[in-house]
Amino acid sequence: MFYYLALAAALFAIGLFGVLTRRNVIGILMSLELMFNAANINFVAFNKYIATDALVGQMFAIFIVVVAAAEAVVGLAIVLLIYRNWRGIGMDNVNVMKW
Amino acid sequence: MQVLEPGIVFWILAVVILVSGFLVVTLRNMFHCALCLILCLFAVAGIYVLLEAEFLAAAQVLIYVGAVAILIVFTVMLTTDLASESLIQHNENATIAFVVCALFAIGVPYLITKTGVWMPAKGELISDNVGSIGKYLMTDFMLPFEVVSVLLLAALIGAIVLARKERS
Amino acid sequence: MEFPYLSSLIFVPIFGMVVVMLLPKENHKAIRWTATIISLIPMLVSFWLTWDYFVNFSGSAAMAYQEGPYSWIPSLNVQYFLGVDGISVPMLFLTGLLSTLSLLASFGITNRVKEYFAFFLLLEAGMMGVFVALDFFLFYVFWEIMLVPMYFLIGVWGGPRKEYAAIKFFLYTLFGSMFMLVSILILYFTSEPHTLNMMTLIETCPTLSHSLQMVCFIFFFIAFAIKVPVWPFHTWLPDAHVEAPTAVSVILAGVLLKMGTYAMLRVSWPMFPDALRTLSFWIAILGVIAIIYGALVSMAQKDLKKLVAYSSVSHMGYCMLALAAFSSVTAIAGCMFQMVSHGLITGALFLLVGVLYDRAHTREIAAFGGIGAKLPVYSGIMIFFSMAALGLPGMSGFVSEFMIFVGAFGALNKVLVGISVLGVVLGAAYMLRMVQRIFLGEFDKAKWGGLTEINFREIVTVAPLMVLTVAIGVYPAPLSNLMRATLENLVTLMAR
Amino acid sequence: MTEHSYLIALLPLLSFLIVVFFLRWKEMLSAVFSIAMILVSWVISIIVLIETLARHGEPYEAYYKFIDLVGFVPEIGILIDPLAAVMLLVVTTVGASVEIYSVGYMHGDPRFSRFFAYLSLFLFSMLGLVLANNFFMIFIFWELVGLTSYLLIGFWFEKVSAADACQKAFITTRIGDLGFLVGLFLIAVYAGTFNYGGVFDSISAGAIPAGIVTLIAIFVFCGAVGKSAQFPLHVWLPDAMEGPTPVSALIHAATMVAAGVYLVARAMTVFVGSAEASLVVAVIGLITSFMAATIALVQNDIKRVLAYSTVSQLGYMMMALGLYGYDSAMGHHSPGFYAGTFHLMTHAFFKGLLFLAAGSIIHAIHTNNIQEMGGLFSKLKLTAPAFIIASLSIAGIFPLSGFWSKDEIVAAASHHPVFLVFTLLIAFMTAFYMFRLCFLTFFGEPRDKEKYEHAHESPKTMTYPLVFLAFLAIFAGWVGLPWLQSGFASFVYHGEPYHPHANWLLMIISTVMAVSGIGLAYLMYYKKSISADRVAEKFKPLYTLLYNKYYFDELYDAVLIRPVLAFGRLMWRFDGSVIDGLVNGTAWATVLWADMKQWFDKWIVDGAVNGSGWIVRQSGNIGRFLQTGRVQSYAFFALLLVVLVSLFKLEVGPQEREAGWPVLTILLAVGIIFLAILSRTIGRQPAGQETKQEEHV
Amino acid sequence: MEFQLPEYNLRMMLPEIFLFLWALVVFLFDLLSKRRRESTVGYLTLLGLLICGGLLATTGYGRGFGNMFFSDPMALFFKVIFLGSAFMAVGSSFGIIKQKIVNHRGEYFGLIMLSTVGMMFLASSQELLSLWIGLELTTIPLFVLAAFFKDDKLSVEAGVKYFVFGAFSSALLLYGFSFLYGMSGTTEIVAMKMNLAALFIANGSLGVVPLVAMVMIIAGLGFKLSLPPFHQWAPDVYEGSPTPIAAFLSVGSKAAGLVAFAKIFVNGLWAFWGLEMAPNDWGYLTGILACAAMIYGNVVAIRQTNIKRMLAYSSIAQAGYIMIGMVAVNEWGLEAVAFYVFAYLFANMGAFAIVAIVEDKTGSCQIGTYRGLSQSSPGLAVCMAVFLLSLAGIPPLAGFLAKYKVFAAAISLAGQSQDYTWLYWLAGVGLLTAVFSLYYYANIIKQMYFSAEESPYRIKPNAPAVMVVAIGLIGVVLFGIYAEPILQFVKDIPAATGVIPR
Repeated sequence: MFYYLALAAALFAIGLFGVLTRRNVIGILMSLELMFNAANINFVAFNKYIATDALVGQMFAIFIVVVAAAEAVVGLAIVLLIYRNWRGIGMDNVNVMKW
Repeated sequence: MQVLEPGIVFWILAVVILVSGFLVVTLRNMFHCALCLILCLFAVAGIYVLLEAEFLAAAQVLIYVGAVAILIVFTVMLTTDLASESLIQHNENATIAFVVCALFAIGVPYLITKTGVWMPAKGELISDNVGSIGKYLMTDFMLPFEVVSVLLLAALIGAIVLARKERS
Repeated sequence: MEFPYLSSLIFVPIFGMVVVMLLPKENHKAIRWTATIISLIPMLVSFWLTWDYFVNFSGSAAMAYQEGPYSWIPSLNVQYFLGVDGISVPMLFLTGLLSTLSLLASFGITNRVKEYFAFFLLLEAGMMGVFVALDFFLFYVFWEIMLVPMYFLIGVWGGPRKEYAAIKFFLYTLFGSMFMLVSILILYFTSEPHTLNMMTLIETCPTLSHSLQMVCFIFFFIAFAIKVPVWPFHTWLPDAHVEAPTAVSVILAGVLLKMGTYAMLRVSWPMFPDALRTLSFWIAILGVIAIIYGALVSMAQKDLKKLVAYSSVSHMGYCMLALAAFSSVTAIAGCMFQMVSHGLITGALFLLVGVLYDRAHTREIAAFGGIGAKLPVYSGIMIFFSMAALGLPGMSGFVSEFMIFVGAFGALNKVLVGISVLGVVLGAAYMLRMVQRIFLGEFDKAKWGGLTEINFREIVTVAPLMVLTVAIGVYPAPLSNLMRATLENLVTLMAR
Repeated sequence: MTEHSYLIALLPLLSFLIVVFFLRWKEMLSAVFSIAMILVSWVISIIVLIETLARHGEPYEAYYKFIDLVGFVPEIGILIDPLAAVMLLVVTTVGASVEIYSVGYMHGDPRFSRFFAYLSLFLFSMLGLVLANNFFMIFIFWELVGLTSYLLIGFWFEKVSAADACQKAFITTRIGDLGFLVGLFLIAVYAGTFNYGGVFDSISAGAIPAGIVTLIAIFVFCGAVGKSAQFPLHVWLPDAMEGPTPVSALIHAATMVAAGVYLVARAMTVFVGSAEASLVVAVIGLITSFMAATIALVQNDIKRVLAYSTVSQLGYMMMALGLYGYDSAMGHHSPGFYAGTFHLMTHAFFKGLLFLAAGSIIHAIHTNNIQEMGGLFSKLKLTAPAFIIASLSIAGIFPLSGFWSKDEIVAAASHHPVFLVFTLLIAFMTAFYMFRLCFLTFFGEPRDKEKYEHAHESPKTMTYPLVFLAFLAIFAGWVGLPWLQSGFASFVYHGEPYHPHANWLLMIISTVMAVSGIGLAYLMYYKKSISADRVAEKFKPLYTLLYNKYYFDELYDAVLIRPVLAFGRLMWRFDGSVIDGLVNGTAWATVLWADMKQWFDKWIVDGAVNGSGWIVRQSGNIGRFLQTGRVQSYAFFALLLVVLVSLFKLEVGPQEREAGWPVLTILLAVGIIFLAILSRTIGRQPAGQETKQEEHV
Repeated sequence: MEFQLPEYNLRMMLPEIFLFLWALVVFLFDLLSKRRRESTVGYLTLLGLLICGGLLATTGYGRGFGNMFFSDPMALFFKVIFLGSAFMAVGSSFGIIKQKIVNHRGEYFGLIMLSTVGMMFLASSQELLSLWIGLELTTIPLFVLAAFFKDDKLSVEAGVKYFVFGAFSSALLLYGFSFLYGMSGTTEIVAMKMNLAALFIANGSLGVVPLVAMVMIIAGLGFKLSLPPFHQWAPDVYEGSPTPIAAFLSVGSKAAGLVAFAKIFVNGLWAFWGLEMAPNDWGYLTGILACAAMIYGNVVAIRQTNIKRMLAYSSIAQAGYIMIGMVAVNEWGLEAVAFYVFAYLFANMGAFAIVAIVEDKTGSCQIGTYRGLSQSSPGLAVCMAVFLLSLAGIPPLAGFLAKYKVFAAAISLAGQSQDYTWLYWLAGVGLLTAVFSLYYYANIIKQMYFSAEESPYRIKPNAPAVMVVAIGLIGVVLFGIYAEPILQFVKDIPAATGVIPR
């Protein structure tokens, strides 16, 4: 089980890195998907090795997949908006408001 | 807790996941990134299979790979003139962020092995994967299931509202 | 059930505020008179209360005219509980009187009249509430309610630096109130059963541990000291007083400052006798510093109103000195006298400064000279109150200062009190310098030839204060008899 | 009538109120009313005196409680004993004379009515002071007297000198009153009452420690020092001559300044209880007397000479009382008390007369400077003899009243050689400067022809009081003739009645001193056989010192007034900057903190945009670390925190958590800031990015 | 395969179902009416929310769908708050739907309703999965709503920032949840509590894995609550998004986050962070965050020139105050939180409504716009002043009572146990920063009242906006003076969620 958790942690860290560093919104979106997947791996692994009496972890993962998809849809719609407004999708541009 | 040595398949999948995941966040060409993402998600589905979550693996392939990733690819192609360009794709946080994330990646597993206190496993996992998931969806998790459908509706409407070009 | 006199003190002004708000905005005359006439009701009630208390209740220290405790917010044990005793009655009297006089003095306001009078009545309600509340929560609520109209009154109708002064006043006082709130909560949770009833807490609080008493005492002290204001917390006062319109200065000096000392007497002094014993010396030192310091700073002032403002610091220093001498009935009575008399005298001084300012449009002392020749009546009244302020016998200020000194001399370090007596001379010095530079000397006819004498309305606003100042100065026995039983009881409580 | 003696004080008060509120516009009526009231008072006080005589000096006391509290019961009441009865008569007599006199003197003044109102108020206060039966009440009237003195000195307040003088008088006497106040507190604390009888009883019974008695005595004496213009608080009295002359006569010669002496006489039991304090009184009195006499030798302003003369004479009385107290404390008999009070009475008459006469002179010639007078005797047929009679009286020439009282003071000092020498010296100087005055004023050639020509005798309202007082100046002293069986001494006394006897030797010596003083003045200023200028030239430094009144005013100005004012200003500045600064400091720091971000953003970043270099750009990045507008940075910092906390939690076990909490907070804060700065400085900086900011802001 | 269908108890979730259906009705109506009847849609929405509120009264307490749906006092109370904030947000939206949102009015209102449905589910959940899904249903429509002005760069920026943060926090939350699940083997909060307690007893320790989970969850929810350092999206998003949405975010979404927080920590983790592990770690952490929120929010708000940003920082600070109550886990704590949110609802929604009104008229959110408002529109100015004073906690307004309860909670706990004396400091920080807060609230009052010249704008607000302001005013004043019924109701909350007073 540990290996799965470690894998998930690494994947999560990679996603994190992406969210923090990507310069465009789609990149961020993709990194977020990685993070969700990392959580999913955790859930499934725990389900397999600890909470074996029910498939709650897997259920959770399925819902995460679905919701992540929904989120991705909205995110991509926003990406389109950004593209229309800024003619580009770099996050650096999206900082009109500050302090 | 006993550390179960996983098989070779796991290692292959893990390497694929990590490498492709890393590429997703580092490659400069967004289109390539999207392709790597698809690869990564496939590999995760493989992990699910290893973990005896066949239904989940199928859902992963269908929803993620089939829908989300393709959607992303489309969006990339729709929006990015920079799909093929090679701009620097990381901002100034990169160095520190890398350190931190590396720390995270090492730290969490370290923590887990070092001080993890786990409940003993409650026997074998239920074998009838697809069937029980169906049952759960109809019984215990019926309400979240319904709510998720509402959520999907909301996301749908929202996406339409946002993505639609206004006649003005 | 008896007629709720005390509630009427609070709610009649609020009712008046509503009435004023309903009047048409342009009809200044109606607004002014409505407000003034409505304020007559609490004034008369407070007068009647004073008389009735004197006749019927002054013999015992118990709370009179109690209303409640009625449950207000049962889940917080908050009660609507009013009552008065010998220390609140004079304050009510003062509040009622000064409110009406200030309203009368506000007839010169021409800008946003409606809001002004509405806020003023709200202010009056808040002040009355503080003096009659016997529930901590209620007390705190009134304490805070007052800040809001005050903030507006200074901020909208004030002088050139009104915004600064208003927010400074608001922030300072709120800062203090926060300490009070903490202390109230601590008391609430340490009392068993939990209660916010001041009377009960006065009974139970002395059993608290010494350290807890100290904490609560200091917190309360900070809250009240800012209001008084005691020396290092006083810097809001000159700004607020100087920038506020005349009538508001009167209320500030006449009533608001007294809330601090009143609250000390009502709340923190009898509740924490141990802490009081430990700290009384330091309080006395603060009082002495305030006396001397306020007087010295007054002497350096070039602005007439600022001078009067700083003189308040000095005069309230006497109160602190008296409060430090908690074991002496004389000193505490002196404190009460000083509160009343400072309210009368400084209120009148602010009114008079306002009269001069209305005509001359400056308050710079150096700009005047020899006004006495041109405005004999005004000068006479002003000199009268200057004399009262410097503690001339025959006027209330003397009686109070004398009592404070006598009491403090017996109860405190004699050298300390001896030093504070210097304040008497310094007080004479700054007041007389002011009088000399404004009223005496050569008259600049070209510059001030156009000044007009104080008019009838203005005399009416000042005359009652004059009468009372002299009355208390000549025959203080009724006032002291009014308070005696309460004060003796208080002193025994504080000496526990 | 004695039980209604409060009327003596209240009638002038009534007159004050009536004049202020009703008769202000009717000048003559207000004057007449005031005079009528004081005359009634005068009559009553005569009756009271007679009744007191009839009671053989038995005191009469009545009072009500001013305030009734535990441990503090001041009273308001009256006490009629011989001393009070005599003083009442003196005050009403001089007061009535002065009021009548003022009708002429103040004629035509725009504030004529007000003058009478003030005079009435003063008389009320003074009479109240005399009537008082306790220390508290005497203090009240004591202060009121000060107030009225203030008002009357500043009566012509348009004159800057008058305005200054009244302020000076008030504050200086208030310094003395400060001591009096402390004395009162001591009395209150140790005796528990203010009533004379009560206090004296507890002192006699030894209920108050001896040291405290001394303190009380000295502090009470402080009040007397201020009011009676004793050294070192004498500086106000000469300046007080800026007031109208009737005021000088009434207040600053006959009554108010005598209140100090009256107080000491009243509190004599206290002084008797402490030899040290009595000695202090005596010494202060002597110093004052001598110093003032020397100053009076060289002054040129007629009223100032009289003022210093007053100071000197008051010092005389003080000394007498002090010596009495000392002697009594030592167990000796002394005529001091009798002498002091007796001189108090006679002095009131002749000094009042002197001032009124001087006022008449000034009225006639419109100057105060004696160097501009001369030869006025022929012009002022009534004033001049009156003035000379008074001068003779004050010089102590037989058989005028001054002779008898002064003689008793000399007698009181006779057991103390030093005092005796100085006493006689002062007597000599008194005679000299008084006759210097007389000769320069009335005799010789007029030095200012023009003024001389216009001089004329004063109206009858002014001269009749002069005549009346001159009569008193001659005969008032006769009530104290040493041969009388029941004279003044057996009526007004402290402790045991004192029976004076004629001491011929002393009488002769003092008369010789007086006559020689007159003679010297005659030689210098009438015969001019000794040149005054030459003498002045010869003792130039001394002359200058005396002429400038020992530089007391300058000294006080430099040592007291300026420092206090400067200190006041310093405090004010302290108030504005330090205290306000401290208290506002928190608020200020808060705003500063809020500003910092903005400042960095607006200023440094703009600077960077304008191309001011790499370093500035880097600092700008440091400043922008909190709210950059970039969503990823936000997330990043949040994450940093998470990691940091996790790491921290790893390191600190459950046991140390208690201690860990503040450390954690600090670590968090430092960590966030540090990492933020690092991230921004190390991170790559894409070109062309800086220019795109703040379009919409 | 045997099916044991759970008892649905649909009656219990009637309001949610109704609201969902009503949202569909609004969508359809807008479509069918060819998007012409702009006000009607709005009124329809208001009506729906009202009816939903009415239905809420019929539900009663109980559970449905197995362990998925609980109707307890806490849920009920917060549902009222959600509905109220939605109602007031909708009411103050009439200006912008006339002017700015031309094409998607139905969607605008429908999404608000769907988001509200999400909040209501969240409030009723006792299980991590449904809780998370409720949270997602709350936020996903809000992403869209924040970016609803599609041509406005600010709005889009707000949308994207909110989206990135929302998704990011959601991922963190999930990762944390996964560990909780792994530790306890269940997702039901109560069972989780039991399992963890058993595990603790068995092993004598839980290691640090729960800490990792806890930190992750606090971070995830911290974003929702905009607690520093997770707050930084808030000012930007508030400034950019449509004003009613900002208001809805600041109250509704925040309240949702609070409910989640209360459920997970107070209800879930409190019990097993028992005496042995006291003082509880999440309490410390949250306390620190609350401190940071109060200090940072209040201080930075002082220098804002845009009123929406100022209110954003103010809401950060208010979150800090609320968290004081959350940390003080005794019989006062949760009550205080609930009442605070209740009072905050009226004051903040009212203030935002006025901001929206002014923005509709002037097109500006700069504080300078408010100069002299008291003379041109005295009513608005008075209301604004009352709201701001309530936010500052001046009696006798509801905001004061709320602050009083919060501080009372902290102080009472601090007095009870040595381990909690640090709560004194927390309360102290809160009180002091409350003084700071007055500075910027008073600044707006100053602009409105103290300036001599009159504002050039004569504002005639539309009826629904007036209604919202009136509701706010009545709520703030009424519940300041007579809050007893609410307080009585609130009293049941801690008991129902299983908090054991100590």
